Amino acid sequence: MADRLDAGDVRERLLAVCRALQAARDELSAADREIGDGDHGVTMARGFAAAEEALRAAGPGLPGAQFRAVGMALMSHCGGAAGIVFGTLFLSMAREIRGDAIEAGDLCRGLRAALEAVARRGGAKPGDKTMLDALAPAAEAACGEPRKDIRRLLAEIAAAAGRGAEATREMLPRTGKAKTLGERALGHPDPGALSLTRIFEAFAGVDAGPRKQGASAAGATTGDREAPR
Amino acid sequence: MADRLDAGDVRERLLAVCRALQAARDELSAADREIGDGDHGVTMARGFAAAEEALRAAGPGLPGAQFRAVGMALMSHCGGAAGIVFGTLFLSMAREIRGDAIEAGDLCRGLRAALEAVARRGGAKPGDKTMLDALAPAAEAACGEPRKDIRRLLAEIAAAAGRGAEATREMLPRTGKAKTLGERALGHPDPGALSLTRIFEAFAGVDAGPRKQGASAAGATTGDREAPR
Amino acid sequence: MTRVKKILNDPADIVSEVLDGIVRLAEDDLVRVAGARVLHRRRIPEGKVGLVVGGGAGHEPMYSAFVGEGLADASVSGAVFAAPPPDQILLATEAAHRGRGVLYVYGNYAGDNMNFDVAAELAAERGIETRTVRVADDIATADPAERRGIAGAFYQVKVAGFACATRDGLEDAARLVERCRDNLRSLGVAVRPGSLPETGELTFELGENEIEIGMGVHGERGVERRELMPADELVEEMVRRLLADLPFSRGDEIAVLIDNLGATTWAELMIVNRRMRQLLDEAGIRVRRTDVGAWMTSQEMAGFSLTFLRLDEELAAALDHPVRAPGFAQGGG
Amino acid sequence: MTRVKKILNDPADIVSEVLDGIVRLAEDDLVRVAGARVLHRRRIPEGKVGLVVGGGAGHEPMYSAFVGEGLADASVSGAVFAAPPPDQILLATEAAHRGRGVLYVYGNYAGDNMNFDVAAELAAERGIETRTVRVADDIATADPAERRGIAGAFYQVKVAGFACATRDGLEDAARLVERCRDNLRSLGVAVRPGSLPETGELTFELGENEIEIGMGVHGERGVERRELMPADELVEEMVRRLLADLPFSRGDEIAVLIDNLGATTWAELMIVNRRMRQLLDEAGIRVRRTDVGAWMTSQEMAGFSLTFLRLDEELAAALDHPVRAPGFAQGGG
Ligand SMILES: Nc1ncnc2c1ncn2[C@@H]1O[C@H](COP(=O)(O)OP(=O)(O)O)[C@@H](O)[C@H]1O
Ligand SMILES: Nc1ncnc2c1ncn2[C@@H]1O[C@H](COP(=O)(O)OP(=O)(O)O)[C@@H](O)[C@H]1O
Ligand SMILES: [Mg+2]
Ligand SMILES: [Mg+2]
Ligand SMILES: [Mg+2]
Ligand SMILES: [Mg+2]
Repeated sequence: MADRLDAGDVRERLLAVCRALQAARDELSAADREIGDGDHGVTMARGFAAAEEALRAAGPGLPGAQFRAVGMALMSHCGGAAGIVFGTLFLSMAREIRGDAIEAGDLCRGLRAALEAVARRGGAKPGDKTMLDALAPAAEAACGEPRKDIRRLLAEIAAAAGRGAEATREMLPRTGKAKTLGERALGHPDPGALSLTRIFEAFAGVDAGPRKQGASAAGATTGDREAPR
Repeated sequence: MADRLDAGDVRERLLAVCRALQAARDELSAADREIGDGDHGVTMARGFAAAEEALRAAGPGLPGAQFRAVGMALMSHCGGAAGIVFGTLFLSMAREIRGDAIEAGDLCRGLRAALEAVARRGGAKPGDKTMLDALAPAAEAACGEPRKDIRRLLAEIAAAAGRGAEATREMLPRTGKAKTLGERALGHPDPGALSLTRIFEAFAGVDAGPRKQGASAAGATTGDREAPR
Repeated sequence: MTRVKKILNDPADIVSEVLDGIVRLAEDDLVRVAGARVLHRRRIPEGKVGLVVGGGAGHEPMYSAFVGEGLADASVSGAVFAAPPPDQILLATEAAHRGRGVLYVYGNYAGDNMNFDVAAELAAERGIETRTVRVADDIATADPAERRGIAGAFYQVKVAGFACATRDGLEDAARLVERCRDNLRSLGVAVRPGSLPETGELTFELGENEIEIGMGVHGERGVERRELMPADELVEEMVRRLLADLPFSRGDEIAVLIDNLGATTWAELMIVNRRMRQLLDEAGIRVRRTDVGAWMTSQEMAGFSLTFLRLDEELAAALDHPVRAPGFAQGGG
Repeated sequence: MTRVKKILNDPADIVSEVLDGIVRLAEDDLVRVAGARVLHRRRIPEGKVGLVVGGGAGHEPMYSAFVGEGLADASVSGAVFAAPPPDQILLATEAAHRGRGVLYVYGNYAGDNMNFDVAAELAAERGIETRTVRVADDIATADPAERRGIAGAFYQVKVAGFACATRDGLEDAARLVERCRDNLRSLGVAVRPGSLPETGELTFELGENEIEIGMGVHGERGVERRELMPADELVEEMVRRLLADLPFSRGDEIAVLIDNLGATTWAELMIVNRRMRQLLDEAGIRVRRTDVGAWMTSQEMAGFSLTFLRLDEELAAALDHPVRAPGFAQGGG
């Protein structure tokens, strides 16, 4: 039972996130075509390709610095709503991850800070059908029972995000490009909430892969994975 | 054996021409789509609708006046190359049809005058893949053996025009909207030559009807028709 | 799905090549910041209030080509349909700043708002004061705070260009632009979809006989999907909604923009103009000027939008003020 | 065949409604001859050489919307893609005549030529002298006498407007316009077809991956059907053909028109402009002005044409002369 992720482990997990979000391009764009402007997958793939490059260019480093590198790359290269939202997510977490490894407490503080920062930046609240609806339950999961095995915690965070994403199907949009849709948006999940789920899944080492949209929540099981080192 | 068409007969035949060219709209436009700009049928239908109206508005009258009425209507309402070409055709014939009935000699003089006038106006010659290639053999047929039954003569004129139209398939365009086409125009008949064939067929009382383009020449048989009065 | 055929090189280079092409239309006036998606005027008078406009690419000539004398001092472009990131906006801000602060004018979308807001914070850290007046003219949503910015940007950028060229202070300039925003209403209709140039895929689907009223310029759905109807009926519906919204009333003087979303013929827009003017006559509303063109496009989407701007003397003067920019044609073409 | 969806009323009324719509863009300046497809300026100075332009409808804003100060005195429109009949041309001629004769400028097509020639004879019978300078800029045919008039009309009408406004006599005006015609070369390319608005049918068909170089503005076939190629390669091919044709040579100064046939995005035209300017730089040819827009359209055909006009001092001055007409926008929009 490991209670921390060291710098090398974090690096591998972040690289896995970068690859997963590039692989999810078509799934995410298709979701955005339903209730947005159809570019979310392209935007995320662009940003995470830049993040992957930044991680590789920077080489090994402290976990917080790695999160910062990803956040800066997303901020500068995604564009769109997603760039700020996901850039802010990683940068907020980076500020809370101070040591040479990530512990459960870092995840709790980091995700809470991210939740607050994204909500402040974009003016949306949970329930508005955005990625906040996946982020809020994820933060809650991270701050639940303390002293848990951290890999199991990561999987639970991913599962919580997935359930949150699934729940956005039933929400009416109140912000972003879906807002004129009103009831026509019912039944479709929020693309950013899906993205966040894919991020947590890949970070947890849950093999998500491209899947049917409807399966996203159910697919986020708690399966552990050995960290590559 | 009738050797003249009286005014009433001419009127019915001209009305039949007006109806036939409106009915041929799609056939003629399809032909123009192959080597021109696709509007020949619309243009002719518009002109002959106006001609029909003019004939009805004018009521019975001398044959020459009726030809003039058709020619003026085409001139003013077709537009395009066809308006001048077919307007000139009817106006030239009108000038040669002077009495209270049409005789073979009128047809010969009228078609020759038309051939000359159209060639002068448009600068094209037989062989350039225009309606002149149907008009020239029609004029020749009209001026052949004298003292023939005039209805048989009309059928022969129509048949000659049809053969001429068919022959335009093998010609290279040298004028009009087909001229850049060069060899790509081979195999397609000239739309105006088809129109002229339909005009003569309807005037002769040959039931042409809409038919496959390839059948146009062969279809122009010599079947006589009793004039309606 | 059939790819929509276009005249492109590597799709990854679209935005960059378009910016280079724009610069070559007006080399004496325009410069591109090397490696960035930022264009700016070569000569910006010292002490002038700066104007930065921008947003996602794909709506050309809006916004990138609206830089020039009497218009924006700098523009910043994102990728197709994606707001530009903050560091790019900051570059444009620095290029436009001449000591009196910088006004931001762009469409009210969550993505643009957040990116420009971050840029504004970064600018403030560098001592550059900014103000923001978002275009929010699309009446397809009921709540004005949530309204998207569509073709009305044409007028709002024009007014902002005038305000920043003639007013002494940022606040003063922003106030006139806010008046423009508050008196600006637009509504669009889509008849056929456009496509994402990177992939060639259609941005939405419409049935053979369907149109969508209120369709957004990124292909976001509108207020209502309807059966194709005669032009006159469609115009009646659109004008009715527009007039009721502000509301515009008898005696008002307005400027009218008929914006081509991309592939609609100019002839259709004239058929629209004919009926629209009959209706405005009946409503007792005077049209001071009409601008017809494809300014805020959505790739080759077919459809158009109508924009009404209620004028006062100052706004009218702002619209008449001459400008010179590669994407902004005076007159009706 | 799927009907192309459009914003129309009764298709039979298209041309008439479009003309009414144009008049409403410029009511102070424009009048329509009741019941006719003729527009003319409200005030034409006595003693001015008259200018009449026209042709088939369907290419809007060309020609009907090119009436105004500094441009045509009257326009005459046929049905879609069909030359106007002589009696309509005569009405336009009479409307434009102010005692000094009338210049005809229109595209070189058999139909237009014959109709305008008949009109000229009718005008002569009424004591109105006319001269004709046909637009014949399309290099898709080898023989210059047989060349079609395409987007170059934009410049030729502009030069004619200047000539008729500033020259004392018809002959003198015509000579300058002839110089424009002789130095004007265009070449188009089609990527997707347009449709006949009356029927909704496509004007031609192209394979999924095909383009046609030299396509005419009525959908007449061009010089060559080719596979879709990168924009840069296409522009190289077109510029090569254009430069070789006049030929244009090192040191020449030209005006360049990039005309949108209808549904091509402005962004694509910028990608074209970028490569075109690189090639002209290499060839040592100076570009004095670039006009980008959808002026000579072919319904919603996608594609564009490039027009090069070799300038001398007088032609350059003619292009710079200000004009005011609903379809003619100065600048790049
Ligand atoms: N105000 C906001 N707060 C939080 N998330 C937001 C907000 N606006 C948009 N988003 C997220 O961004 C996603 C859309 O991203 P993307 O499609 O890349 O950007 P855009 O909407 O600019 O095209 C949405 O699905 C939503 O989750
Ligand atoms: N110079 C000419 N002389 C004789 N006939 C001509 C000439 N030019 C065109 N035509 C005829 O006109 C027909 C085309 O008519 P139409 O399609 O109505 O006009 P447009 O070519 O203006 O679209 C051609 O098929 C041809 O027979
Ligand atoms: Mg999106
Ligand atoms: Mg034709
Ligand atoms: Mg977007
Ligand atoms: Mg035609």
